[in-house]
Amino acid sequence: MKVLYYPGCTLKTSAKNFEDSAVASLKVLGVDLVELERWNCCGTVYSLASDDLMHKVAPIRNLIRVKEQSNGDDRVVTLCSMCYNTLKQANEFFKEDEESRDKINNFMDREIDYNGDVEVLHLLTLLKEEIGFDNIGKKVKNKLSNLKVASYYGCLLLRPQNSAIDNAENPTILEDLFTSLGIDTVDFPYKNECCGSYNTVNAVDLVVERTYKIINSARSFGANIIATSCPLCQFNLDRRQKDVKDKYYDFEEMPVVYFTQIMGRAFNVKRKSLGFDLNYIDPVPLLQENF
Amino acid sequence: MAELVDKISELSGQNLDACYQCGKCSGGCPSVAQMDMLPNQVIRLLQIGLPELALQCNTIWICASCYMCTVRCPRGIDLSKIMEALRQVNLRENLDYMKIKEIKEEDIFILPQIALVANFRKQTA
Amino acid sequence: MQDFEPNVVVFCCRWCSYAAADLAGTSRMTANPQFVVIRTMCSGRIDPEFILDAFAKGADGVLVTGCHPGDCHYVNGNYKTRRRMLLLEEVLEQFGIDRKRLRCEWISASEGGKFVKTIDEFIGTIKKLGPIDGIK
Amino acid sequence: MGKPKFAFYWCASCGGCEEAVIDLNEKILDLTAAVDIVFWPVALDFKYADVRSMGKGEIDVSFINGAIRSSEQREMAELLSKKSKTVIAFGSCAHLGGIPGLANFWRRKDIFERVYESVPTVKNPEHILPKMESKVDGYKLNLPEFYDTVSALDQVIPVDYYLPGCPPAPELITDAIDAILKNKLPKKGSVLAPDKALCDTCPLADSKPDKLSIKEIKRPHEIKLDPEKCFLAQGVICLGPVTRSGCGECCINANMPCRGCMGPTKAAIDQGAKGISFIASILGVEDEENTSDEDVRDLIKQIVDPAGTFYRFSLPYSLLKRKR
Amino acid sequence: MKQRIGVFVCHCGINIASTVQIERVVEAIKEYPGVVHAEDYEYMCSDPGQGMIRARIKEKNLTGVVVAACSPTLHELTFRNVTALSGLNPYRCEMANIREHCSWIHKDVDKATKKAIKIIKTIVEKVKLNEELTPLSVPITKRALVIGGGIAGIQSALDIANAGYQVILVEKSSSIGGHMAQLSETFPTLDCSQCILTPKMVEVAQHKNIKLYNYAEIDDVSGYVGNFKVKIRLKASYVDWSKCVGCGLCIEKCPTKVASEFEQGLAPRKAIYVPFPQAVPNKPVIDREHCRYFKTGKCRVCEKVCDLDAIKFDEEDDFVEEEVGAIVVATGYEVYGVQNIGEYGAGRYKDVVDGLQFERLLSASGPTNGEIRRPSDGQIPRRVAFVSCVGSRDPELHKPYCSKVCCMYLAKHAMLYKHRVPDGQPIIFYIDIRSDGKGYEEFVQRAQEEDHVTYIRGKVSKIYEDNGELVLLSADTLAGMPIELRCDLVVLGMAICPSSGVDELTKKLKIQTDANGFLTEAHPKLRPVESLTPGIFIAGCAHAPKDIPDTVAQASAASSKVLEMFGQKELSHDPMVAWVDEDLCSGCGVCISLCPYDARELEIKEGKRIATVKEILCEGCGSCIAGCPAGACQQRNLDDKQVIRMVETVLSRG
Repeated sequence: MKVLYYPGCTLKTSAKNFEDSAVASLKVLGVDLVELERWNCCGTVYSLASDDLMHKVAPIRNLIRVKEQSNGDDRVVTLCSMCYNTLKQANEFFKEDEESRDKINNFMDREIDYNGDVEVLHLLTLLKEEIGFDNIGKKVKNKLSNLKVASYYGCLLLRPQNSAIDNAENPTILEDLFTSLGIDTVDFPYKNECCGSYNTVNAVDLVVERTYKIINSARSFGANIIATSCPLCQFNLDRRQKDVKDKYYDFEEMPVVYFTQIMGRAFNVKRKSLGFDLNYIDPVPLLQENF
Repeated sequence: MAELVDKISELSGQNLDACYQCGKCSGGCPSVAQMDMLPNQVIRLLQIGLPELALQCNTIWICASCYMCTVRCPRGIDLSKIMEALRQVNLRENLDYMKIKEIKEEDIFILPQIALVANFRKQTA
Repeated sequence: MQDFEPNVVVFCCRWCSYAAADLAGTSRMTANPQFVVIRTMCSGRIDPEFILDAFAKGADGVLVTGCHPGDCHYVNGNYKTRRRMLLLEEVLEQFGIDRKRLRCEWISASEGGKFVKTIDEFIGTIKKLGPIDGIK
Repeated sequence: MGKPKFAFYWCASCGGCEEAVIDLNEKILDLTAAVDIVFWPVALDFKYADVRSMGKGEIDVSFINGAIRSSEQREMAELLSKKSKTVIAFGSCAHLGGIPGLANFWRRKDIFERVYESVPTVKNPEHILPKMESKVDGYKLNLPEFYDTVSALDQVIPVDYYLPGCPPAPELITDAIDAILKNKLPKKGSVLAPDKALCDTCPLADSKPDKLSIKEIKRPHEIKLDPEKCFLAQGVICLGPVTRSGCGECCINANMPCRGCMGPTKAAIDQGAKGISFIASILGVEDEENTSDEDVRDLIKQIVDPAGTFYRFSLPYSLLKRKR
Repeated sequence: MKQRIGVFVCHCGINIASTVQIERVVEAIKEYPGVVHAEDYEYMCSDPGQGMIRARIKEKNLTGVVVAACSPTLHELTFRNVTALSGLNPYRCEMANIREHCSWIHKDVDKATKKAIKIIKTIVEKVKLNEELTPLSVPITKRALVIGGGIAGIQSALDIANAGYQVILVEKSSSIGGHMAQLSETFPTLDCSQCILTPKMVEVAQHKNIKLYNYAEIDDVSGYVGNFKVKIRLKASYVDWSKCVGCGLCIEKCPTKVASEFEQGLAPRKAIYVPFPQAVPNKPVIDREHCRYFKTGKCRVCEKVCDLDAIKFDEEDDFVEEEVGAIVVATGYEVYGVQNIGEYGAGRYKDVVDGLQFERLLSASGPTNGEIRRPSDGQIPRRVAFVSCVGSRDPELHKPYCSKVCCMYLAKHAMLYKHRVPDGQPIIFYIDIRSDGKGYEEFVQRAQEEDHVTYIRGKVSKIYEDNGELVLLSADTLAGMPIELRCDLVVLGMAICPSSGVDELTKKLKIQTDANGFLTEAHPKLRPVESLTPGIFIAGCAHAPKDIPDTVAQASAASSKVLEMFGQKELSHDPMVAWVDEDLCSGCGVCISLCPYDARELEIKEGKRIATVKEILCEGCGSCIAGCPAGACQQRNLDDKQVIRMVETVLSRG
């Protein structure tokens, strides 16, 4: 199966390991991620002001690229939660607000008219609904019995309602994936709470507090590793642990990885593709050293 | 100040009077500890016609649009949009909240693009 | 077309949609005024003849409203209406009358808002379609 | 007073109505004995000029069959109207528009386009279409105007009585002539046939179930029709309930359902609308609460060409009269 | 007949007059063909207004009256009575609705005025063709059916029975008593719920005029006001109650335990059981779903221990039919499920309970004998949080309405908890305190002042379990501070919803429900205990959330409505029924298949099939009329001609 794929900026740089591990794991599942040609920035955060149509141009332009390249299979898969959310919300807005849609279409007069008919998918939805977790389970080569994974969803996979991939309060899609991979999971109350997001740029202390709380909560419920699907969550929960440690002397670190890295490891994908060197807290010891 | 409140209501597309001040937004806000005013109080200020006070609090900048309040609000108010509207009113006056110089030097090289772009989009004019 | 003020006939069942229209009034909602309600005991009273007659006499649209499926005050009158209107729609299409000019909607006594929304939407649709041709 | 003067004229129709007069068999001799036929182009050599030269009201009764489709027919109808004391719309086409009236589902240009250009057996590279005026070898030739819309007779001239049927049954014709001769015609505007619908006299009426319900709609050629059983009960659309009786039930007796040629009953305004209403009323949708609009539509789609079915004989006479 | 119609235009104070230019309307209508008089007045429904109509009918010799005012639903009867007083047939009077359908729903004065004129003309056209009618009279069966054996049904049944009429009481569970039987003590008097309820339950069981069908459901309802036929399903109990003396041995020996509904899942019951010790009647039933014999084919212990041979495994559902003249629907409520509240754990946490579960923890006959012990480990909770408005007042995600009783019972819960655990700390999270009953506000004040219940104004945003405690994330909106509270037990004041199954029942009864599934009353103020269907009345929480005093009051009100009906000799039936022009009917029989009431029949008259109308059965829906292929069937005062004239008037320009 081939499916169009929108990477976004961070997956080409500091979250290269997310992209690489996803591409390699999906190959095992017979899925070929075809990168969208001429993609541009998704807009990073969805613009919420009602008169701000300008910032909807970027995500919509990407969806127009999808239309052009799709050969009829009008859908696009994203990995990064933020890209997913921005593209999805822009698309939902386009479906509903006819007037603004006309305005934006008129503004982009060199582009084909777009009416919101591309389906924006997150990789997890594709795995669940098209590949099937049962089939994913069949590809497992490594039993990762050391892991007690706490799934961290953050915000943008679950909210707002029109772009949620799972129940906003009690999501289970990541846990279901890990269970199908034969990995133990732990439930913890902070799995759907914000990590502090972009405040990490100028309000580091806020993020430090969030990270401290989230990691400690996961640990108190028995986790030894955290899995996520957002490069910003990953950065805040992983890299900011250094700052947490500076503030709280008794804090114990915990590795934070992309769910695709765990999946890749379970499929016994080559270590190079999993890019653990980009993770700040080294997860390799937990993921069984010898590979 | 009624005009300013109207503008915020229009920019956010939300009916501010629908809020019955239950405080569920504030109770669940992950970042509430860092805020100098509870989210429901921000709305209260708008309801009673004191938008200029709402524009001055740090709450509107701390809010990172995680939508927790949005999905829980019993009255269906999208607080994320109200916070955005308040930010926009400030930003359109060219008042940046984020000062680039304040980024820690050690962070400049490690911060992911996504953090920087998102932050600039939300907190700079 | 700006000035086109459609002439719309609305048939209401006295138990549900007529009461919904009352409720819309009681709740001081606002609806487009280009319609008049004709009250029947049940949507099942509405003879396709009435609708064709309305179109023949220049109605730009006809809205038939009744109780929600399963909620008919007369057990199953609305199902008969549904069958009649769906067949009538096919015939209208053959007569070159856009099937959107006939709309069937289930509105309960509690749905004042839905009544207004339906009216406004329907009149909006009719405005887009323009006036129905007179009989030559 | 001399013998009453009768005229017969043929507008847009198949000619069956003329045959129906001939079908009076030996009674036609009584007719010719009782009346003077002053105009009957199909049987006797009269010219239009003969009619034009008559005085106002000189004809006692004109029997006009056929719908009005051309300017010539209109002209003749108007002429006869002027010259006659009484006008009888004779047969379905004059009464309701009839089969020719089905042309009202198209426009004149579509009909010409179809007949003179797109029919597979036609070759017309120069796109020659009928014109009202043309020149051949220097001579000007005129054709009547082919109207965009077919009309029933009373939409063109005042009509005093209607003799329905395709063609009218001999009994109805003789009854009508009797009434004329005995001066016992009912009040003007009447249809000279019974007021009740066909079910009243239908030979299959006894076989009708207590509650009619059609679960699957069939066309007559799709099943072997049981000649002893109500056609509706067999799932075949029969327009008997919406159609005036008096036809002699010939179709039913020939094992075919009623198609509606006698037109609507007295209290019904639009035969097609009544047809729609009653067929939809007896559609047997099971478990209707859990049936979606789409499912109902699927059942309804089994009715092939519903407008044509319900307005087979009465389109110009119907409320909407023609396609927009 | 030459029509002389009088049109009376009401200002309704400013309700009509502020949007519709009355003078213009009167001028326009005066000129309309058939209208001989048009006049306006501020309040047409007032005494002087009515007097004016009466006077004009006589003065002007009117043959028809159109009152252009509010909705006919409100005042049609009023003005028809006025018309009748002047000697004109009341069915020659119609209302033109220019308030709800015009002045209230439109803002543009010019357009509203034009529309009002059009509406009035439309109704004038209708009146022109209205016949003089006389209501039909219908006999009454003077027995009542009460559906639901909670406090509302019990009260209603007793009132009617005490007045000397027979009552059929149908209860779906095996005992009457309803939710009230589960309650510990009741606000604001703190009297014991069972002490006040059980005597009434016994009275029902022993009343000579009450026939109780417990463990039974309504299977089908047909007929009409005064003459309903009700088919009742008696569910198989697998116990022959005529033999059983209620010794309880079978229950004791039954090996199967399942969660007790009466104890809200906090204690087990057996597969053969009576729901609670004071049940009326006190006879057991076998829960087929859980019974070991029904599941595996082996066991039959109950049968073996029963000396009276009362166990009947082969019993099947039975049906009885009853004829009644009136029906009271008192089907009560159920509690909105905690599983619907994702942010409070969606039912995963044992120590997050709902209000009814806490009632059982408080109840002296409950699973803890009235000691407050939390379900997870049986510990006495030292700090208990009570959360109000859970699922209520939440139009976005749950129920938009206020459930009315939660404020009061949570105050009671907190108070009773404090009485049982004096060093415990009760905390109530609330948004607003609603205590608008007699003695209610005083009760809440007592909870605060004397029992020191802490009230925190703020809605809890999230609850999660951590290390054996529950963590509540909330805010104190008065202090302006976020709160993270750890406690041992959480009691949720869940929304109250209509009982499940009411949907099906309302379809059988042909009565309406509102958007939330509560039964709709005929008029919110003036006819609050009647449904829109004549002869069917409503009582208790099936209508809306209410407390015990309100429920009992409404139940008695419903009974008095039933008694009002039973006090009459016969009922009158709307004469706007179908009729047949026999000269046109061909006997095709299409109408027969269309009538939902079997009011249409084919008869042979003079050798011809003719479709006839049984007028008493005809409800006037008109679907046979629309379906009549020949136009032979018409409706009195709404025939085809009238509708077509009305449509024409609506469509006339200008």
